[in-house]
Amino acid sequence: MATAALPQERKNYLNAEHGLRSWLLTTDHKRIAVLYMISITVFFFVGALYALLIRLELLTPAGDLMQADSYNRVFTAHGVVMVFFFLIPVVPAVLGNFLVPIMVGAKDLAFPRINLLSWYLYMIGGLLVIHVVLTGGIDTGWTFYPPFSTQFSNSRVIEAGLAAFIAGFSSIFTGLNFIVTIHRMRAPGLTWTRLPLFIWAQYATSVIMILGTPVVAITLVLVILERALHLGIFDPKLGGDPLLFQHLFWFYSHPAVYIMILPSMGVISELISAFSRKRIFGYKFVALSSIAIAVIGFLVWAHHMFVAGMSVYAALIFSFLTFFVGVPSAIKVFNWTATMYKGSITFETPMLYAFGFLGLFTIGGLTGLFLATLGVDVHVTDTYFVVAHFHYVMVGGVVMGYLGGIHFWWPKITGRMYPEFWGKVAALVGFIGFNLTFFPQFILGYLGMPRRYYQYPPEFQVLNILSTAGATILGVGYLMPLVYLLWSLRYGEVASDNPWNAAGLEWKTTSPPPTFNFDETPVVDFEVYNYEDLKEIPVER
Amino acid sequence: MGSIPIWPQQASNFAPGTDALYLFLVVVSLVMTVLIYTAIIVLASKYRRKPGVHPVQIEGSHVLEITWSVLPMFFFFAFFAWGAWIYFKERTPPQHANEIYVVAKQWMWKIQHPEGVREINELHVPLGANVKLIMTSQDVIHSFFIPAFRIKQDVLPGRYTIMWFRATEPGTYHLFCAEYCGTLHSGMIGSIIVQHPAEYQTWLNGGSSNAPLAQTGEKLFAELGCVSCHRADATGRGPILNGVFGKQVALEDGRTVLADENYIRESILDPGAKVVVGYKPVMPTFQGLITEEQLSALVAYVKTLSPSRPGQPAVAPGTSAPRGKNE
Amino acid sequence: MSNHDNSEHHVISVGFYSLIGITLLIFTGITYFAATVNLGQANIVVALAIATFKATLVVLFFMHVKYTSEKMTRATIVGALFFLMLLLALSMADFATRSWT
Amino acid sequence: MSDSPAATATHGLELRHHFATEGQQRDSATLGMWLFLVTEIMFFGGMFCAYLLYRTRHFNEFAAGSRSLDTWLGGVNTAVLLVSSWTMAMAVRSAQLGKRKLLCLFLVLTMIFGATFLGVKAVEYHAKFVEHHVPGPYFDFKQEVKAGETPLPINLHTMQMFFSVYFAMTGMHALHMVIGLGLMTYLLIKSARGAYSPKYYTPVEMAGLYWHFVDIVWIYLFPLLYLIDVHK
Repeated sequence: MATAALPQERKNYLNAEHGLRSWLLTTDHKRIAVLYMISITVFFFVGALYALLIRLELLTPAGDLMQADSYNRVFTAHGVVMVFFFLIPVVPAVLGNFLVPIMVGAKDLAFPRINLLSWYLYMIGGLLVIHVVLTGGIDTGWTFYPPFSTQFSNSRVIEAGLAAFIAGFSSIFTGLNFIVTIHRMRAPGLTWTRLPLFIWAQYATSVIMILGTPVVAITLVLVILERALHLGIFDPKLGGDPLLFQHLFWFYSHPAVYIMILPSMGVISELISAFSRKRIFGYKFVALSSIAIAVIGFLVWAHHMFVAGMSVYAALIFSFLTFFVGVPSAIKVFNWTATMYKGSITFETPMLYAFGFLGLFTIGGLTGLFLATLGVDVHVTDTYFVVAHFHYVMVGGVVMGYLGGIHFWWPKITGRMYPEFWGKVAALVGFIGFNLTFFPQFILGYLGMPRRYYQYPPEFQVLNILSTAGATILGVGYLMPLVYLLWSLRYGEVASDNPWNAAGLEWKTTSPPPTFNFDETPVVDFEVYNYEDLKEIPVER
Repeated sequence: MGSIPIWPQQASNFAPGTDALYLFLVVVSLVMTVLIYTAIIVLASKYRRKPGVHPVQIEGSHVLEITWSVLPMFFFFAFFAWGAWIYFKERTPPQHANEIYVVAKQWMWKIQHPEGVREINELHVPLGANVKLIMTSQDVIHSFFIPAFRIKQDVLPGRYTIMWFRATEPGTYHLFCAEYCGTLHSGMIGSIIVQHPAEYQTWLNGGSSNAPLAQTGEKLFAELGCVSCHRADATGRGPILNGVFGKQVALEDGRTVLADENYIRESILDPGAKVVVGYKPVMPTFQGLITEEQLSALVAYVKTLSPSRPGQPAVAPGTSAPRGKNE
Repeated sequence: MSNHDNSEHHVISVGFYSLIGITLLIFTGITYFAATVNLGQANIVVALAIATFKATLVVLFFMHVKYTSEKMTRATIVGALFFLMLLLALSMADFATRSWT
Repeated sequence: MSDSPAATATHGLELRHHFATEGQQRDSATLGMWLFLVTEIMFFGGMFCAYLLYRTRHFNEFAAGSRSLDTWLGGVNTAVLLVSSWTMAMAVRSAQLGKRKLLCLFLVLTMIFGATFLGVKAVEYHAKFVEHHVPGPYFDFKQEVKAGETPLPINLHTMQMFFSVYFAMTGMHALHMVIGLGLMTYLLIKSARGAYSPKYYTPVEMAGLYWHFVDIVWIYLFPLLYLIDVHK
């Protein structure tokens, strides 16, 4: 490996400028990505703290740790923070921000100042939510269903709604920036079929952000207007239909789960390709399946409402359409698996996370079929079965993908390697802890334990204890990377420009990259994932 | 504490079917999971990096892509069709059923039997009889969930939602509110008590001395002055209500609607919304003037005016005499 | 890929802009008079048709879409309308078919 | 950046560092603006969805509510807004041709018309407040019935739904107008200082797109809110 002195002399985005001001006023997409990484990590651990409180309360059937009202505020805080301030932005805003311009060979995103604005909006929304949580909290659940949220809740719905609204605009601007960048700023020679699958995934995600987020934004505005000014759009007493809220809300919030999972799927494509040293099997199908998920994702929202009092005909339509979204997801899993065939596979930490993703997403996806099936959904909806299902997709899928990506691109982002041994241990601990936490919840759900209960009949206790025990292990699995990644910033091995000997434009620039990403605008005269052109053994620099 | 439970009790006509479909899904998912996990483990160990062995670049395979896109679809269609079939049955109450009115409020379930007995957070039902619940909420959205019956239906303010079941096992089962409804959401629980018909009858007789629901409705119908316009002959200013329930009604604006529970409800609360053809919109609204319980009674009464339609309790033989036009 | 120099500056004449403006005003009048005629259910259809015609004029000429060689702009508009229709149609699929049994 | 030496020489500040050419920059801005308008379409789309549902469900109340609105003021406002769209289009044209004074003039005119619209809107809102047509505890509504007409069968509770929809939709629209006026002010200051030229007038063009979009929303709102049932 190179001597530690070398990157110090090289100008890169981290040492180009110094001081807090140079960070808070930066328009460099890489610095903004780092800002996001820090703030999102904080929000993740805030959300995780609430998860811990939930699991502690559920250790016993009685409501002994908290009052009912406190518990309701705790799970709402967990949901709001995790959904709006962690899951939705995490991969696009951190990895996407850092990598999209580099992967398309651009100097920056199309609108760098809007990108910075996105981060500020995210922070304003986030701080507002923290403020709400610290000064009374909100008890509606992250779904804000009226008429509870509009007329009955005595908590701070308006501020929380406003916070989600502001965070929504952060997300809209990120999506807008990505689409324009991918369309307009690709390097010469970089055709659509030469784009990494991560870019395809980010593109599909951005489409959803653009189309879906404004709908939930106006829905939250209407809730706020009803609460503050008596404009009773959802008020049954005025002839309003509370189900209208649910339709508008899920029109965004179902596709929003694809906002969360698609970017992670993009990460997994990169990881599996890099550590199998192979072009992704069925590149075009994987790329188009991202777009298909984005489009079909908008046709299925009302499967959240099969018992909500919806029309039977509409339930039929939505159940039928929901199955179609399973197809592109299945295509991805099969193609990733097939990529390993005749590969040359190694098992570094990012690859372990990719395996974890495959394992957990498979279960998460398959249990989604249960919820699409009308007869079964009636029984399991609003129970812990649903909770388990979406945690398998959201936590098992999104977080595994994010952590895999963070480890993979850590040398590029920071110029340092993470400690491989601890990385592998953490990946393993996380996987085991995760399954122990959430698998029992499938059984709990089928037994009939409803969501959002802080006390429950005693026969559910054993499974709840298992779940809480698992959550402890899972917590360790998440704390470990925090510790050793911070450690590596100072003591980690200095990374070469391409430590994985991986394909992709991001590995052709220095680690960390210079402010404008490339010293010379790259000309792309090679196919994507061109592992046949790369030498087998990493070249020492 | 004890052994880990993995299967809920089966106590309704819907439970076996739902469980069978669930098992089918579990088996298919298990097979898929095992296949994918095996493939990953086998491929990962077989093609782990070895000196001198180079990866083979493969573009993909259209045959494989189409196979693994289309093959799952057959399973998906099977899940869909089977699930839809169960859902249809759940959403189609039988003609003959014990009709029980449920009013939910933060945080209790108020139940009115047609015989006049009222319960809170408890629902007694006879074994083997069809029971239809006509449910509404006074405040926020709740959800009536009986895990042992495998059924659940949200209960909404401002309208009725319907669910039905036939209990198949005597016993006491959990009733949960499954839609988050505020502070004591997890306290909004109760019991479904399934009794043998004879026992049930004894329980009914030992219940309160309230008049049957439809009778209460009839009294209200007179007290509120409904009867002065809605007469049994064509002399009234309002439409004749006899024989209306369950029929298609032609409206002033050319539409027709089915006269179901929600239509009667709406006609009382918002009479101008769907005016029957040939009548003037002169009826005042009763929104805010009567309670949900009174509304239930009125609806129950109007239903008894359509005797050809079996809206009366038709519980298992020997449990209850047919009521209705016995006044 | 980066040389998208296809946004030529197309300058529309004052006369043509004014023509469009006057057409829009005239059709506002037509909207009103169409509404005063009893067409039953067709009133709303006529009103929306006129509004859509006016909106199309604004998009094509005031917003220069007619003169742009940029395919993405048109794709974007069509895409947005498609998803808007999806929102309206699929939610109405519920509201319009509530009665059952 | 050396692709367009002329640009760097005369308008170096306008070409931001990360774009290769001015064309790329302009195209990016245009695409970005249209994507933003997509979000605006979906934003208003949520309210149109509510409108569609409640109009079909509570047609009588919507008809009665619509008649209580001042069609004359609504029509005038439509005209005012259309004229402001024309002045905005002319402002963009002036920018294209590099006529700075005309640009400023048309921006001022657009602002005047925009402000007129908001003024008329305020008059209408005021009337609604006075008549207790604002949803809430003080809501009241009496139908105006001309001789020989039968009043519509309306429900006073449901009546508030029309006004809820009316205030939500027109309020959001008015908010967009206010933001538009802010943009115009910014453009006016910049163009008075000569910031725009035939080579670089993207901000004017983008603000124009926004302004026209807000106009289009009103083109739909006018018949949908004011002209529901005027023929009876």
